[in-house]
Amino acid sequence: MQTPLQALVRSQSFGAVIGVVLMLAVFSIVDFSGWWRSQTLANVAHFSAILGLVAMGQALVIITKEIDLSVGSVYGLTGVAFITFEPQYGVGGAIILALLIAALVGAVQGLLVVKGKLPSMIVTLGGLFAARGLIYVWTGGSVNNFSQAARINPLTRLFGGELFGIEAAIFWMIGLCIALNIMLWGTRFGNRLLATGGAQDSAESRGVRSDHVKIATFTLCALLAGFAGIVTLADKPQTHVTLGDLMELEAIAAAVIGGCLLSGGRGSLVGAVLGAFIITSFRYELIALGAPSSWFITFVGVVLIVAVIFNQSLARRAGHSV
Amino acid sequence: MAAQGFKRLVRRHSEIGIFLIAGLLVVFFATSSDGRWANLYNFATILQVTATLGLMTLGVALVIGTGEIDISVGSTFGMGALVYLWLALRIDPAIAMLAAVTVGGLIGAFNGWLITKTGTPSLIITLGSLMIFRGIAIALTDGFSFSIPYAARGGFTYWLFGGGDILGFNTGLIWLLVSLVVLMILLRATPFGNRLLAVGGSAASAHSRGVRVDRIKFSAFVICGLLAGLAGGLEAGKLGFADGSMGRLMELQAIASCVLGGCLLAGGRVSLPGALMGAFVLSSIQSYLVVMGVRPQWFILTLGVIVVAAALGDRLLRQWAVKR
Amino acid sequence: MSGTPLIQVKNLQLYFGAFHALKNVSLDFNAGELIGLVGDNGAGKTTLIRVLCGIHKPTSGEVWFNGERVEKFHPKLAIDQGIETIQQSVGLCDNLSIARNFYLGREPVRRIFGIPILDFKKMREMSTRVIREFGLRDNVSADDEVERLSGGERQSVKIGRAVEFKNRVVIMDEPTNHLSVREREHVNELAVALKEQGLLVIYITHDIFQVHKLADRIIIMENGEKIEDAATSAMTADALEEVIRQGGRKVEKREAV
Amino acid sequence: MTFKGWILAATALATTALTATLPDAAMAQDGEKLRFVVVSHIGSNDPNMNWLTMAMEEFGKKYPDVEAEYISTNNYSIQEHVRLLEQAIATRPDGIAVPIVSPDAFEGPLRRAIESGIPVVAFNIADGRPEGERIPYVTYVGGDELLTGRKLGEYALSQVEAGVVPAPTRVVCASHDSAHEGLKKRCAGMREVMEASGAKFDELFIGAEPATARNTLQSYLSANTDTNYIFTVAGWSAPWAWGVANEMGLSPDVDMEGVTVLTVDEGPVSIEGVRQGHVLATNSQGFWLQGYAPLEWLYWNVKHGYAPQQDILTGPIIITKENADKWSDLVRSVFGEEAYNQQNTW
Repeated sequence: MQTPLQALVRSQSFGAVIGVVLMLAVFSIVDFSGWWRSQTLANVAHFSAILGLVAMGQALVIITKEIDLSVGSVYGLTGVAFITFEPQYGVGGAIILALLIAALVGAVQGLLVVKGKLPSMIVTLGGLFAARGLIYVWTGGSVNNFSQAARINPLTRLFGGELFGIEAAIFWMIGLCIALNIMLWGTRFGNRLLATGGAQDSAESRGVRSDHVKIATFTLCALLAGFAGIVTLADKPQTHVTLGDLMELEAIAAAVIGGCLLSGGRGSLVGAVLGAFIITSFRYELIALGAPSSWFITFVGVVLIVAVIFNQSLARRAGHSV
Repeated sequence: MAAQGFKRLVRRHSEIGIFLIAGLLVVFFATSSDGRWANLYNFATILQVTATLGLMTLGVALVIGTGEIDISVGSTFGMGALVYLWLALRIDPAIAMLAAVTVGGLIGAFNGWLITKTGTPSLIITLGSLMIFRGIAIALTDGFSFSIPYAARGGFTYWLFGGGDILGFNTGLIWLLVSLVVLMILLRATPFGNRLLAVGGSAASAHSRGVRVDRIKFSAFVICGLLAGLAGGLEAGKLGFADGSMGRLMELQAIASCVLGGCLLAGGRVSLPGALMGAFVLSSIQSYLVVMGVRPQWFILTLGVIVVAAALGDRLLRQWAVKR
Repeated sequence: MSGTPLIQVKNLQLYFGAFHALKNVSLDFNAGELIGLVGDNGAGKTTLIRVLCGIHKPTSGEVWFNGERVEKFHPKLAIDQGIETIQQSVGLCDNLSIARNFYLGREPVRRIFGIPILDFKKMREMSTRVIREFGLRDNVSADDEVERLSGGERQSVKIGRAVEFKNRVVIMDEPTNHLSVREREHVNELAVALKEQGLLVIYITHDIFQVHKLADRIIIMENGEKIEDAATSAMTADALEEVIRQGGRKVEKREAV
Repeated sequence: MTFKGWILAATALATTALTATLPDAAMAQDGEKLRFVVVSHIGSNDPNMNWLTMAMEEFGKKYPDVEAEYISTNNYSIQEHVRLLEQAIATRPDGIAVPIVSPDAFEGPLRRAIESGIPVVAFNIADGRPEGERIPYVTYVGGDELLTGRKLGEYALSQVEAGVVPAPTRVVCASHDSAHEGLKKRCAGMREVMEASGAKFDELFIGAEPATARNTLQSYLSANTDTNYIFTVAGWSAPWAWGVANEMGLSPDVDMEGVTVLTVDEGPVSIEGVRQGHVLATNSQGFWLQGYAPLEWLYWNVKHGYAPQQDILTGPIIITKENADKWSDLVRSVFGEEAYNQQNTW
């Protein structure tokens, strides 16, 4: 048996854990009073939770050795659908319908990848454009408001409210992270998902329907992105057609920083959340230090490259061939 | 019998699909647009767009040929455009272009070096450099943009680098054609090309035959960067203007062009004329929607659907051809 | 056998991550010898020859070639030194034509304005001649992609290539896999012929009876170690097979504990 | 499905999609009709596009012999904008209305169009160079971005003197597109006035994505606690800025405490913000007129040879508590009661 420490070192998220520790240490030195404030931490944690939800879906897709570029648009489409459907179907109905749309987009993309034998990068690139275009066509450039009655609806509060002064999004993220971890490491489906990404041929030779696994994973990823959109808007129902713009880049970056390897079969959901936390924290700290905000994107790029190289060398040290 | 012959043709030439699509589209566009689409001025515009997108696409196709991918080209394009316009104002456009191409090459070398030294997936490294150089491009133009007044443009070298027309067509087209010929010779008729395709087909096999896989990949990234820098410079020369948004999202169009043109993302099979035709088809469709007055909301939706539909159509055509 | 061995391997160790693939292997190979390298799957045969042909760099230990110590390991250097290898799973790129595969890494060129342009005529003619010799179907041409070839035909291309560029050493890794009986005989005759021309031939197989007829010396590997090195005149094939079997049992016991 | 079946289905699908997207292709065949093209950078991601397209519809009702088309980029990009312009010129329209986003980049194609006899009216953004040097368009209809920032700043300072809002200590200009020249100019105008009054000024790129923008803005506000003015250079980002400040307990409403919000545009969001006391002031640059008047001038120019001697400024007009009700009525009458209420996202 491994000790918990050994298990941590060997886990795929170890790099992200080191990253978070280092980052917190550096932030404490350069900006102690600014960083360790409940206001700052609440702000960072709230957005990390939203990005973390999207990044977990992305991580699952990357573990199956595919990639999903459409998450940002799906996040936006689902959020816009939630707002737009609400007057007609009520909060509950709108959530279900919006999530159905997300699942549909994910399933169609999965089908095209698996049955059409197309590279997921191309399919989801098409999805990125198409879903964004749908938002434009549907809304004509302006998204409706969310009525006062709907804002205080218990369901809306359940997804977007606060509990003990902590945003609901954080609880949802933690809950889903636990559930998805159980799914990935403790169920048959999870085992097949890992096998599909690790060695598709071998998985298929053992009777795993890797096509079904992939379609399910794409659907799950889109659902998570869509759910993040709903959580965002239930909290702050003022939105715009650009909802989710460029979020795919941050989600992929978070998943990779968190230890997902594009060679498939390896990844960590906790790591993806930590990756989201790192990205969001950097945004805060760069602004706090007065750097021009366009440097943020440069910085994410640098962190991404450093993290992937670091994670890879960790994986190699652990004896994995990547 | 004819079908059999056609099957063989499709099997041998992966770019047949896109040429067919292009032919059909051109006929459809020309007949359905009442002369609005099919006129010399519009063709010149489409070809100018194809020239810069195409140069970028050729570079990406080479990288895809080695089994890697470069999605940083949009930012490289932007850096090339900024460097070119900044220097063209101050020194000569020829030197400015040299600098723009060099910067492109350096970005390519940065990508290639990281990818081959650390064995990291190129998608992630170039995603990182896409962000890095986009941020730098925006930071460089913080509060202003580079531009050359219309009246101040002149001289042979300015004309030569996209700043003028020849027979009604932008001079950028010359550079595209020259690059196409050079790269086709390079790819099909030199040892380098043979090794490049071998690396994409099976890196292990190429390695076992003594091919220096890392050097080949590195060179492909450098060439890709050079071409993206050149394309950026040409676009800046044409516009006489450059800002931090130049080339935004063009990397996605370039990759889509390659896939439409029959390049296999897994590597080893690329068609440069096909990739170029892919770029032409994308810019033609875009232009058609514009000249027909289609509401702008529909652009991006149509673009998404067409990219996937064309990739699917190409796939099905090839599946049919492989069936005996 | 006089003078220094052509290839000398001293205390070779190779790890893949935590996996110990070669355990302290020392061997001599002489020019004009045909050596059978035998062992079960996973014994380390292929790993060993992949070191010799430059694909893997050893973790420790020395390789000497023709009296000089090998410092850098790369297939290109090995090929330049005259070591030709017929690899089992790698060596051909499916996406390229036979002619292009044939010359991969050492393409003949003509210089046009100083630009090295492939000499297509030479590539086509030479490779066509060789593939005919190795009995490829008549409707296969040198311009066909390797993807279309059957397993045996692919093997023929690899063997033809190695023979064509033979220099000092030819290493054959399971060369008769996928081959028909007649083709197999042809390959075996070839191995002997190459040896008689003064080359070092290393013939890898797990069929001890087949190689015993051909080889001058048999080396048996097991679990990353050399467990036997004997002249064929000194041991019968049956005796050698017994060694392999014993080695196998030893391993099984070890794993059981 | 067989391969043929696939192809048939795909073709059928593509044809329906295309025909559905082509508005009245047959109408264009009518040779008598004039065709004007508006090539805009106000794209599908900008609710202001509605002003222009609605004004164009109104114009179409008045002049049924004119067909007016609106094309635009989806994101702000000069590279793409010039391409659209050239493609629009290629269709040989009878007139073009276009914002001169960058005089240098637009001069070439526009001069060619004008030389070939296509009249051009600039709208929204003028060629800022002196007469004689600038592109020889018929006229300019629109506001002035620098002036927008300046006038809003001046109004704010006047309210400081009146004791309505606190004096600015640090002002942040929250921009959603870091490459957009017009937005930079709005910030620059505001900077001029605010720095002259002794306040610190920052330009913050918040992005157009709502959640990211909120996160960025919140980070800025918690790092720079002396900030007490937020200027959002798009109307739709004003509620985000207000929401963030409100959540942080910074009292963003118009009062003597905490943060004061300024914004732009005459959309329902901006106007309701002013009316409900969330936003100190917004501005109108006369978007409706900018969609309508250029076409009118093109028409008069083509039909009767009219050309105005001067630019026609449609703004900026500062919208404050005093005149917001009137503006609200005006905007309701354009968008309709229901759409107005739906677009009010406060």
